[in-house]
Amino acid sequence: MLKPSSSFHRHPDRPLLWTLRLLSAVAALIVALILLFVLREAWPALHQLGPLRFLHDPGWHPAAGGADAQYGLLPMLAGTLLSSGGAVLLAAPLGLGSALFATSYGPPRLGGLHRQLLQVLGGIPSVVVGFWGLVVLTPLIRQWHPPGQSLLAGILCLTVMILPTTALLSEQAVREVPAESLQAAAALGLSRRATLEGVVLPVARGGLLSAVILASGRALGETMAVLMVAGNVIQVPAAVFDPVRTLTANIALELGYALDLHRAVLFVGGLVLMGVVAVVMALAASLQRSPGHG
Amino acid sequence: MASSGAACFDRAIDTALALLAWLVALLVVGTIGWIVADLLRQGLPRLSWAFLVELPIDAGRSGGIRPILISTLLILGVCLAVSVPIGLATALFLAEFQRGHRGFGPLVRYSLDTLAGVPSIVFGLFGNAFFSITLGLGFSILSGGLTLACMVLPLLIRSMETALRAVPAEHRLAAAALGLPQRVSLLHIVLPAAAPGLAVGLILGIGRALAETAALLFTSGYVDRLPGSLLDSGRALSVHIFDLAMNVPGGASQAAATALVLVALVLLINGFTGWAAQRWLGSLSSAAL
Amino acid sequence: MALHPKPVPAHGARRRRRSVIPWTVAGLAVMSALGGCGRTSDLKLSLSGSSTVAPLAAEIAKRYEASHPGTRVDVQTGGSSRGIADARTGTAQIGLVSRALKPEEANLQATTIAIDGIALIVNAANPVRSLSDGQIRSIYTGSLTNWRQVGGADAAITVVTKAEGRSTLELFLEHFRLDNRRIRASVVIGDNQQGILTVAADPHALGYVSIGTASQEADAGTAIRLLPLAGIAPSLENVRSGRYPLSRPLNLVIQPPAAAGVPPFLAYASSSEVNDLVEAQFFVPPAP
Amino acid sequence: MTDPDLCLEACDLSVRYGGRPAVSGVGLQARRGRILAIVGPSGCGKSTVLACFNRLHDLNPACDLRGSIRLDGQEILRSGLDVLALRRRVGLIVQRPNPLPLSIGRNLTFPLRHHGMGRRADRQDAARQAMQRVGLWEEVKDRLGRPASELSGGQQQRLCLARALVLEPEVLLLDEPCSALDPLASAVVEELVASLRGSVTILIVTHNLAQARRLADDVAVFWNRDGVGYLEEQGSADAVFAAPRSPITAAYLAGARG
Repeated sequence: MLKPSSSFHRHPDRPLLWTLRLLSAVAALIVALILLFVLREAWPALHQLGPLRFLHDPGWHPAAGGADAQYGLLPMLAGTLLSSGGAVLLAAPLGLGSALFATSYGPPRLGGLHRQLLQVLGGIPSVVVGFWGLVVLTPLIRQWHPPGQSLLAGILCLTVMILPTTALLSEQAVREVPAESLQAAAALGLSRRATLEGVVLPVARGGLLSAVILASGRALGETMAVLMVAGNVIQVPAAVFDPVRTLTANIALELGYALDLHRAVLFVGGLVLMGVVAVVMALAASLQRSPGHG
Repeated sequence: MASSGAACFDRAIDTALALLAWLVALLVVGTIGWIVADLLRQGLPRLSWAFLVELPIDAGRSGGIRPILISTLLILGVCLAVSVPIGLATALFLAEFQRGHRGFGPLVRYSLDTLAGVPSIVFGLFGNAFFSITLGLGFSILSGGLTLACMVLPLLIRSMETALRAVPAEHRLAAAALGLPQRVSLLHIVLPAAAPGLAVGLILGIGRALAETAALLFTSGYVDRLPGSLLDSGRALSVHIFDLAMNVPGGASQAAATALVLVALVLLINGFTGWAAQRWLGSLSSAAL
Repeated sequence: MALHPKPVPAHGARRRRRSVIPWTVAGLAVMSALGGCGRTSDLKLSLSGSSTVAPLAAEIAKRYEASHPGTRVDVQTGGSSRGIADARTGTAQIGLVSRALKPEEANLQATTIAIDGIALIVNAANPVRSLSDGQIRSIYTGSLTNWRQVGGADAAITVVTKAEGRSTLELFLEHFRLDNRRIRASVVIGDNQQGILTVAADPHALGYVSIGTASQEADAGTAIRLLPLAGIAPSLENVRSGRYPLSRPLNLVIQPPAAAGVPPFLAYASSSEVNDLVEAQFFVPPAP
Repeated sequence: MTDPDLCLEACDLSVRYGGRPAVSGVGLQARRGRILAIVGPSGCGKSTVLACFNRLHDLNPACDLRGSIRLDGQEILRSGLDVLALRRRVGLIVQRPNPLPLSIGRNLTFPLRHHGMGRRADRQDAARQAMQRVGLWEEVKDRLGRPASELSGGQQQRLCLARALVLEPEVLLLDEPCSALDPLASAVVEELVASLRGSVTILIVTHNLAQARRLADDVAVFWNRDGVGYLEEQGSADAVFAAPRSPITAAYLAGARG
């Protein structure tokens, strides 16, 4: 039997292919342009300070004059990784759960409503979420463990920010499971759990991973919400109740007031962030390629 | 006996899962409800028709948001007019022509994913340097829209590619066997079949674009006057909210009211997008002959 | 465009029209917007910089436009350093800067349009009514960590400070002769409003923000209280009279020589004609 | 020089998937207006060969083809051939009905439009005739606007047949068209195929030897050796069924019978 591969025609529609190729190249070009731009802005700092100072300097005092200046980025890198990692760890199962609710466990009517609500959440600006976090969430956390503005608050706000991405895309992925497969599973008398485990999750795996990848990118790049609730103290947190500063918050807090080398160092932070995202994506890609998929 | 035990276990797990799914749903809904209720409490008293059609007064502490609403729609229009064709084309290219794990396709995909993690403020600075200064567009709705287009591209492409891949291969096979050109099969069979999924991508992109603040602060700018053209600076709703909440003492309730308008706008646009996608799908499959 | 099926000749005319409607609407909107391109202003001034100054500058600009037909004044925001940089490169004719110029910026020319003071604030529930300069120094360097040590409740002090580079921070450090590297903070904030929200939400917080913003919020019922500094109440009157020790000028900055149309605007913005606008934004008009 | 009776002819046809040989050295002839049944056990490359006749293997980049296939004496494997025109002349029906995600009516009119039938009324006429030809018209004429996926399996398969016929193909490739259908629906489709004898050249892959006996004018028996499919024997149906030349064929037909 001919494999139903829908890929490459050996004689594809030439004009169509070239149009698509051209527009894809535009998309790729944008990435290159942005990378070049960030590199250009970061160059003075990389050139004058060398990459090691960003790792070794004990603190972050870029505005202090001359020899007193310190440019350690590590605590902020830790802040970024911990807050985003925490948020993804929360949002991924929540997203999957909400997708399962919308597709199989919840009544169909409620499922639609649920999706609508998530779409609303997706359109709420991060300032609003940050504002809510600062006024409502952090006082609650403070009662539990001061000072309230903390890694935990950052994680929770980030979770709220990326939840629409994970939930909506997970739902889309779960819906892609062919009805026949579900029927087949039902015909075998499999329980819903077994169907999920044996049919739904394997088929939807690629889509679910996609959702998590996009959400991770969003979490790593998110600025305002974290800025307003995470406390922004530059330190490697010892507990979830400690305040942290992320790379993005650092850029947003200081860029408006930074001059010359200080400004360039902030862009080095941006570059580091892009590096982190690239590594995360590479990991995800290798996961996607690993056996068991498809 | 063993099998009945396993069945029992299965049932128990199933119940637990159902419970969990409901719990998650309640949690999600509760959080959203909480945030929206907070906004309603603060903003609802300020909302009125006048709020939508008046000019802002006293740095936005009173008056309305008409110019801001119009600027927002124009920025969104520019963003979608640019990002949807490019995004859809790239998604088609990746989904239909680049299925392997090697070569040009994965490279594009990988770089786009990386783009998704660039903080929005860096997008803002890039847009400012490239569109506003290098291309000479200045602080304008055009610069802002183009910058947003760059920002939402990864999201659009990823989700649209997923939607396209979900279209069963048999459809493509059937169309090919009938001797239909690939162009026709993509445009008339694959795209409509993927329409609901494409709409999800579009909705995520629109939500992201409307919610964006930092990228716009440096590109479409801060001017709260009615824009005369796409080359004028115009303040977006999210920038207005940010300014009222962070820089204008006493602006919190106006900020909440503006946020409510933004949420309503998101709902409206999402509703329209979903409806249009269904309609498009429907129009193709229900025409009789 | 690719989203929509190719127009089909002689078939499905109804359907075709339907799918074209959104694009027609969008196109019309774009065209009508572009149509406005023809309308030109005789003179366009652009201002950019400090987010503290921007709302005030935008209000002044509106009034200036109304009384000077044919002139357009666009205000952009993004921070004091952006104001300096844009004024230098000519990206904007006028930079907005919320501090006095530094020695290395002596080649620029500043026009003060308002004065802003900086006040220490605590939560309204905090029984502490005043702190000495020494106590403040000790709290910010981490040698005093509990309100009990300064006559308050037995609770850890949440020390709120501003992010590196902010002009409020620089002024604060300079006044208390502190080194930023020795500051031990629990929360680092950006804009004033974030500081006010933080202190209002935390009964044990201590922070410092713009007096205008703080007194307006306190009057509106936000749970904060302004502390006197060296016995002088942080009020707009005391800032106006110069008795209050912690204040900063809000400046419009240009790189000389001034471009056409700029001097009249600078004169207008620093004149008494805009005093009501300055006060409406809770700043103090400069001494004439 | 060419036999005017000969419609489709494969010479020394070999197919490799990703370098692995799947079918080798097949030489097959289909005569005009006759029905050629292709039989043999699973995995001997029957469907693979069938799909080559309208170049559907082009869709799979891993698939590599050697040899020659001629339609009316014209080589169809050469590059530069108008593949789309070829596929219009050579229709394909697969095992599982695959209606397009369109309405019942548009499943027929849509391909017509893109093969240049300009007037809407013409298309509607052609569609109606094709549906009448497969006996579907009476069943669906009131719901032409409904999605094709709402039809039953047998109806869907007849719709696919009508969709192929509406393009007036010279050759029809049928890949186990009845195996997914119930006996009743299967009988209807089989009757239809029989009724096409004389007007269309038909190649039908089937596992059902009884069906092959009922339908076929000619028979080709495929076999596989070490996982590579090849043509064991071909000839007129009477000859092959009555007196198979190859012992393998004899055993297969006998085994299937017993």
